[in-house]
Amino acid sequence: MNSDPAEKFSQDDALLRVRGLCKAYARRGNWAWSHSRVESLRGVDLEIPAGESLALIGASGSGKSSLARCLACLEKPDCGEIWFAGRKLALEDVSANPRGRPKIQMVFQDPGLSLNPRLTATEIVTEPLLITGWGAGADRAERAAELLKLVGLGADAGGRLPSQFSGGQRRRLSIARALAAEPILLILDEALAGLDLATQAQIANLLLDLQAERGLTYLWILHDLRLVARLASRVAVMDEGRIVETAPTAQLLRDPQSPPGRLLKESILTTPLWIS
Amino acid sequence: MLSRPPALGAQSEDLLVTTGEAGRVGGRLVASWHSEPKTANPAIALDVVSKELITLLDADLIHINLATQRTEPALAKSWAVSDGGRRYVLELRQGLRFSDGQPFDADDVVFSFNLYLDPKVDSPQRDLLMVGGKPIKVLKLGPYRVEFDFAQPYAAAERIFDGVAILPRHLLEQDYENGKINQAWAISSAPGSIAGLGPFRLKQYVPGQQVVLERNPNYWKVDAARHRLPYLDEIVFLIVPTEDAEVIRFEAGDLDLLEKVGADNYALLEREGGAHGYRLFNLGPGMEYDFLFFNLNDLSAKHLPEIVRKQEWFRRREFRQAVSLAIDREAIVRLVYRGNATPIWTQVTPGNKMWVDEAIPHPARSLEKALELLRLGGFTRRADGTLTDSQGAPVEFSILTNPSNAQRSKMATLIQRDLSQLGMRVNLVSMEFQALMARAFDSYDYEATLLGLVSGDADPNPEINVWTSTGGTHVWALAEVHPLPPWQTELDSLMQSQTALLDFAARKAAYDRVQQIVAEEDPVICLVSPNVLAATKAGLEGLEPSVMRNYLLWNADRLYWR
Amino acid sequence: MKLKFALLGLALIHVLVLGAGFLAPYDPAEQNRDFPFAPPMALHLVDTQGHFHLRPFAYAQIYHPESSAAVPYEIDRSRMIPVHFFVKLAAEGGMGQSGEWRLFGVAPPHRLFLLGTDDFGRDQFSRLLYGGRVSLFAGLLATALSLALGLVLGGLAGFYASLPDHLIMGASELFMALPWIYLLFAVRAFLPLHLGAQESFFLLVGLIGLTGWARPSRLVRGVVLSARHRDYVLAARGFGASDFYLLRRHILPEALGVLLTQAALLIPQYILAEVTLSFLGLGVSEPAPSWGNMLADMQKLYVLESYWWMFAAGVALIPVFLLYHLLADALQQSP
Amino acid sequence: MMRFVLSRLTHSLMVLFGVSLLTFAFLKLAPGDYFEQMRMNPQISPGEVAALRAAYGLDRSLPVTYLLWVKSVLRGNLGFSFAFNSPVWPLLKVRAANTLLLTLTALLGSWLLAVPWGVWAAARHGGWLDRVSSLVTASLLAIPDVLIALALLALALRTGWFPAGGMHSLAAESLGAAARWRDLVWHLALPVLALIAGLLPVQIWHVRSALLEVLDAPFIRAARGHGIPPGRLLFRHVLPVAANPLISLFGVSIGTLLSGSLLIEVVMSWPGIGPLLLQAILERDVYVVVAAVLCSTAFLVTGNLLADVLLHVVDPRIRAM
Amino acid sequence: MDSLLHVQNLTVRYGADGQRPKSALCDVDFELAGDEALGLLGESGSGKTTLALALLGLLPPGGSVERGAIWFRGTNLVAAGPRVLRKIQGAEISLVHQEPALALNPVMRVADQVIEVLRAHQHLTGQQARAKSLELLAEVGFAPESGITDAFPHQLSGGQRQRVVIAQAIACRPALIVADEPTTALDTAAQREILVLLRDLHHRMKLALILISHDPAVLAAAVQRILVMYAGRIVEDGPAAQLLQNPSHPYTRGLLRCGLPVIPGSAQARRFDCVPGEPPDLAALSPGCAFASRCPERMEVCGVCAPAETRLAQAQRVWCFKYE
Repeated sequence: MNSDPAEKFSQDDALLRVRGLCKAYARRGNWAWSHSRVESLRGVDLEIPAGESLALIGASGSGKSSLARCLACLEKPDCGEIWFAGRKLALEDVSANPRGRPKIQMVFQDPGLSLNPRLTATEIVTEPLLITGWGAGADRAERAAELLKLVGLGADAGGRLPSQFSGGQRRRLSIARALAAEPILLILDEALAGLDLATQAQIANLLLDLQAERGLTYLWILHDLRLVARLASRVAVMDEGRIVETAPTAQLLRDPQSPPGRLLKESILTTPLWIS
Repeated sequence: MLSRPPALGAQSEDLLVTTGEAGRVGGRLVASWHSEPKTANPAIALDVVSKELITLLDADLIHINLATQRTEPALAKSWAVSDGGRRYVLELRQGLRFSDGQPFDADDVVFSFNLYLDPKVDSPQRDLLMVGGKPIKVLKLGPYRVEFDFAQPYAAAERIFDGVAILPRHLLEQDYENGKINQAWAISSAPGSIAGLGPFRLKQYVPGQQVVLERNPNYWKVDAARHRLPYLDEIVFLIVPTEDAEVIRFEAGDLDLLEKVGADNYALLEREGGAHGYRLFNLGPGMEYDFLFFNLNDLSAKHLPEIVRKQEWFRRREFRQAVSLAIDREAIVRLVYRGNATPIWTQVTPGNKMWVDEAIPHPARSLEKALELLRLGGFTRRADGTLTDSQGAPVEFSILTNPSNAQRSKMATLIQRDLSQLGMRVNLVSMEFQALMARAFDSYDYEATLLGLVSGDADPNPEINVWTSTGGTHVWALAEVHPLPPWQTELDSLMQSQTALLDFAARKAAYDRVQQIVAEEDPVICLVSPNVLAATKAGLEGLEPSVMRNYLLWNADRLYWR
Repeated sequence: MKLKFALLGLALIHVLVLGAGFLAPYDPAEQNRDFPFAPPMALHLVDTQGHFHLRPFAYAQIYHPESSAAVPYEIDRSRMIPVHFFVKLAAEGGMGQSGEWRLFGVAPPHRLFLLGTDDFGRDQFSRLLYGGRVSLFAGLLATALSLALGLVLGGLAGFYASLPDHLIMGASELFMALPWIYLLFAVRAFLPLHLGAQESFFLLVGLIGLTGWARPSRLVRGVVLSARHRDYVLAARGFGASDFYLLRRHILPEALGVLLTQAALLIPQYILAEVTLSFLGLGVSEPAPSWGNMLADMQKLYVLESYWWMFAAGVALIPVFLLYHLLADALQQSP
Repeated sequence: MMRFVLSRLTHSLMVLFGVSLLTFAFLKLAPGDYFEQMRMNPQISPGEVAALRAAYGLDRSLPVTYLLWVKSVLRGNLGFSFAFNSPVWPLLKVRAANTLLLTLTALLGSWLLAVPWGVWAAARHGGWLDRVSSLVTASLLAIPDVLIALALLALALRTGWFPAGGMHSLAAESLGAAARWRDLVWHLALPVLALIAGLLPVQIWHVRSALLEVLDAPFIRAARGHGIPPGRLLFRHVLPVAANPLISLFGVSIGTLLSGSLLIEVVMSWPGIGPLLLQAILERDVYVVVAAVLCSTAFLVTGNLLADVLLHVVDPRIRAM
Repeated sequence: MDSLLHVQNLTVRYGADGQRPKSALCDVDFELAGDEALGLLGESGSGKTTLALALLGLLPPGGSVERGAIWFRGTNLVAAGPRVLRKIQGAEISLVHQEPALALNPVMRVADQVIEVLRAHQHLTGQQARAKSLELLAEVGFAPESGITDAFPHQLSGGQRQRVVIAQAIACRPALIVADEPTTALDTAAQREILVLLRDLHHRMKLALILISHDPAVLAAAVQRILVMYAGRIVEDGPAAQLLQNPSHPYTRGLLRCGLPVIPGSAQARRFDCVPGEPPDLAALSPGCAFASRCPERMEVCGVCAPAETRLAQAQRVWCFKYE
């Protein structure tokens, strides 16, 4: 990590800067005539300073996941620029050259879908190392064990399959895999959704600890504003493929300026409906 | 022979009066074919079924009686030979009419022969009508008299006329002149457009299902009681693609007769026949025989070094003789044909009563003698029993068979085992028929082949192409070998000379010598001749079963239901 | 449980046929020309007098070649043939390996035909065991070949979509439509005359296997098309994984379930395909037995009507098919 | 829809073109030709055979032959049968109709049997009835089609319940329309049964596994929770969803309509395309084979198209894609 | 209190072949009045869903009621045959599933799915059923002209699908609706809508409601009384307001600490302080209190035997040695 150029650029400059990002999907199946384009991102501008926790909120279908995928270089945006750690990402070759990829990783929404059910925990965590050609076999195994321990999975976890873990443990596994690629920016796409409160709290704690330990920058994608309040320092509200409002969390929760922001605030289950 | 019954026919109809008891008129006979007839046109018919159909629809000038295997008058009521056997003048029956009612005369005969001989028509019959490499000349001498000129004396001249169907000029001349004769008389043509002089005429063709023939009202034969033949109103041929299905349908009563049935199914019918009152016919050995031959072609033009190496063995008489001696013909008769076959050592089967040479020896199977012969031929046996040639190479070769012929495949398996007792390693290569033919006749890429041949006629003349070195059916050596072995030279001259010998005894002597050479030299190793087996329902009379095709239906005009 | 049962059963059957060289009393090619179509001989422990014998025995059969009965054999209860265990094979002809140990046998000149004989008097029991080798392994290998081809081609088509997809799927449709019989003729034409038992076995496997990739490839393609968009594939891409890595590690294993189901359906089909191939002369050539060519014998009316024991190969196939069926079922349930 | 159908049609044409080309190539590669069989006849000279080959254009090279054939196909002529000396299409037409009658009936019958059977086996999944059903289907798989056909014929012979092959009784001509129909149905019974016995095991397997998958789905549990009775559950909820793989299978089975019954037709003397094709294949009556293969491919292509359209109608999810 | 449902000592075991049996429910005992809204609170694996399925007689294969009874309007559902059950399922007790996307038939139009339920229990003509289904869909907020009635499930949003499921659930005017985590799969806006809808229906239709959730905030929004479950057992039972403000059981307390009351102005990232550890393996429960291993107030007796019910003030019950 020390030799990475990302370390060298100054703190006042944003770690990630996005300008005018747009992306449209062609929807098609077997049916040639049913081509249609769904504009998912319509010019997104965004900046994340290093070490910050930014939460991206918005109704479903507002383009959050699409933005996350473009930022994690999983998809190629149609237009716009992404600057990361002072370097402009060439959008054409995001999938080529594993070693030269930017250190942006993503933790997926549903680990049930993002962990291959046929691979053991060790295999899953080793995957990024294997792909980037990191170390020898034994080194990788050792590193995998370290990572599993880091996210709080027991010593016996390595040989188990995803289906043999609980929901919370799968989240941990997912985080361990993302960490294996030594990211600077971690995109957490609904990483806490679908968990019991207790587990949610545990995972959130884990992520907060990791951030504190390693100086990671987080881009949270969340739908529960109660979590936003606790986890993010700044919030960006997305609506219909654009970012319509960015503000410090407290300010936004107190007094959202944009209509989508207001709508989101209203939906928070604060006042018990019944007890009153 | 000439007779003029006043009761029948308006003008002078030269009808043929048959002998034998009179039958009952009427009824329908249901028979079967494995495949559909492809055409009713004798000029192009190739397949057996079409030819069988044509023998029922059409008639020839001189006919071979399949029961006696001798010729007898047909459309020609008499003939005269002159010019040392080079000129035949045939007297035709007068007043006959085709099945469509139109009259028949010498013009039809001349038309028919010219059509068959026309190189543009490409009739498969054409070769048959070439004598001494030249076409027969046909001349009309009068309305009912025709002259045929041969380029050289021809022993089997009378037999040439058998099977040459006389066509109605009035129906086909137009097509012939327009160059469309090959498209005429397809099986799907309207029945009314087809006419002949045979006992039946086409009534209906249902594709894939059946062909129905009905009585030809103008047929030119009557029985002793002056009833016009044929007796049967109709013959129906159902298309039944396999023999097993035929047997089942025969047993179910759908079919009235099985013209030819395999030994296994015959045994099945024999077992159940008593209860159903079938009439089973075991006619004894037929004209068909199975044989094994080695590749003796001159392969210098082909690149087949492996086979050339093995030809060193195949060309040794001792080798071929040893193989012949080691084959258990009795086992073939017993296991393949359930006893319904006869072992043979030369090409003429016991079914060919006129030409068979009784003096041919029937050596019993003997491994000792075979091994002795092999030793003389320079072969030795290793300690483990493997036979090796003088170079020390093990004797191993393959036999081609076609899987569609179950009997031959079985035979091959027996031979494989027989020869293994000599220390020969035999591989069986099974290949469907066309591919096998292509190897045997075009590429010569084979070592040994098991085949069957049917003589279409009892006479040796058509066999000339089999036994002379230049013949097209000289299967074991189509690419001629130089120099010819002395026995082949002798075969060539014997076959050539017998064609011109008009004296039967002299011809027989020549042909006996041919048989002897084949038995001694084993260019083809003759194995067995299966019996002709057939079955009919009880009540069908007038049958004169023949060992030649059409076994039961050759005299369909005389068959009747009791 | 189910899985174990199926695997055990299949293993047992395969061990049985692999052990043919010891379990079968005779060489499969040995002809007993004096015993064509002999019926199966029952083993007894108790004789006609009611005496119990520790050593199993069979009664001799007398062949009446002149009899017109369907099965012209008569059991001679006065002649007992005791069965011996661990015997040496007697030398016979040029093919039998003399001196081999066999599990059981009877003293020559007697013969023991547990499942009767075929038209050459060859022991059906021995042929069944030896033939199973060819058929079971041909079915297995041919299926493996088909599935491997289907996996690779279907995987490529599903993964790359667009042009490769069009090409491969077009080809698969072609393959399904083509008249195989012709290709087989053509192939035979190019082959050398001599094919040893092994070569013809691999030829058989190759031919059967090559013809069958179209269906599995289409199924694999379907699976791959959906697997391509799974999150874990996306995640691996996020680490910079190559296409090959994704296919090998994540996408193709997904198709495993489909393939196993296909295997359970294809293996029986392929074992029986040899019946057709024998018809074309492309099957296992004589005198080697296979279940396919043994069943082909049954397809003759007189055999069907008279010699029920010739169906032994068919009966042997039933448990094999059942077990494969069960195996696929069990594998389907435990993804 | 139109565009889809059009694009599929062009694709289909490509497939047909490919099939015809490859079939031709195979034919040329396979040894021997139609006139090879004449060589065994001692009465026909090799020269005569060569002349016939030339007359029928068999001496020409593959590309030339193929181009000539394509030209004649474009003029609406599918080729010429050497054996019948007549155009192929009329030969094929009549027999194809008979084959379709047979195979369509069998297809219909087998689905009518396979669906309830598969449903029944799936409903009793793991029980002993399911096992018995597996045993029956495995046994059916173990018997080659031809053997089934032959055994049925032998049975027909012993019992006299069914005719022993053929399509009509000889007396059919003289019967009234109703009796003729009855006669036809009577003759159809056995070959249809033989075909069904071959089709059934695989179909049952597919129905059963498709059903098992759906029976496990949460929406079926939900429907049960709504108190929907079992019969309605099956027909209204399970089957429509389980139909997708079955529709695809159905589409594929249309492709085998022409070729699937070949050997059974031969054994049972059904006057369909089977005996004609088998003989044409063995005799190398090239154009008959090419035409039959082409027809068969056309069926396959149509079947796939039909399945796609059906899927589109049945499954709204596909429509949305 | 007029009791509609009485669950008596219900014990359910799962024992798929070959595996160790799991006791998914153990001596669950509670009553429900005909107009009551009851919340079930607990982590996943605490037996909430098993209870819901048991109430509808829909236990998956391998699951069986070992002892106890479920009395519903005088019928013991545990002992009832399939015919009797079918009369009750969907008609008198209906279930709202967790995942509306999976609970709807993918190839059936929305209105038809509602009609299916109606026809399963009522004899209606096609037209009547259609009219009724439109009425029901209107009741859950779909105007007939919205076109949603003829849509397929995949064309709807998560919230809309859940409304359809609810329309199915109320189709036959049941006496009890069991809603199993009906909002978990939804985003916050839809979550709120559905809760409001359920509460309204409860009021308007006078039906009993059992709402299952792991989120106290969800329950607080919609129910009067809460049962807290842990490892298949009820650990606390009481009126919602009281239980949420003043939890007694250490587990309830821990759980509520994980809850996320919004504290405006305090946007600092902060660690959570709540129940540590993971829920126990139901197949290998030790004797004693199931929560003992995670309990911050564990006593020696907790590891020895299971605590019994202790009644506290105001209809609150708790199962904990602290109060014995």
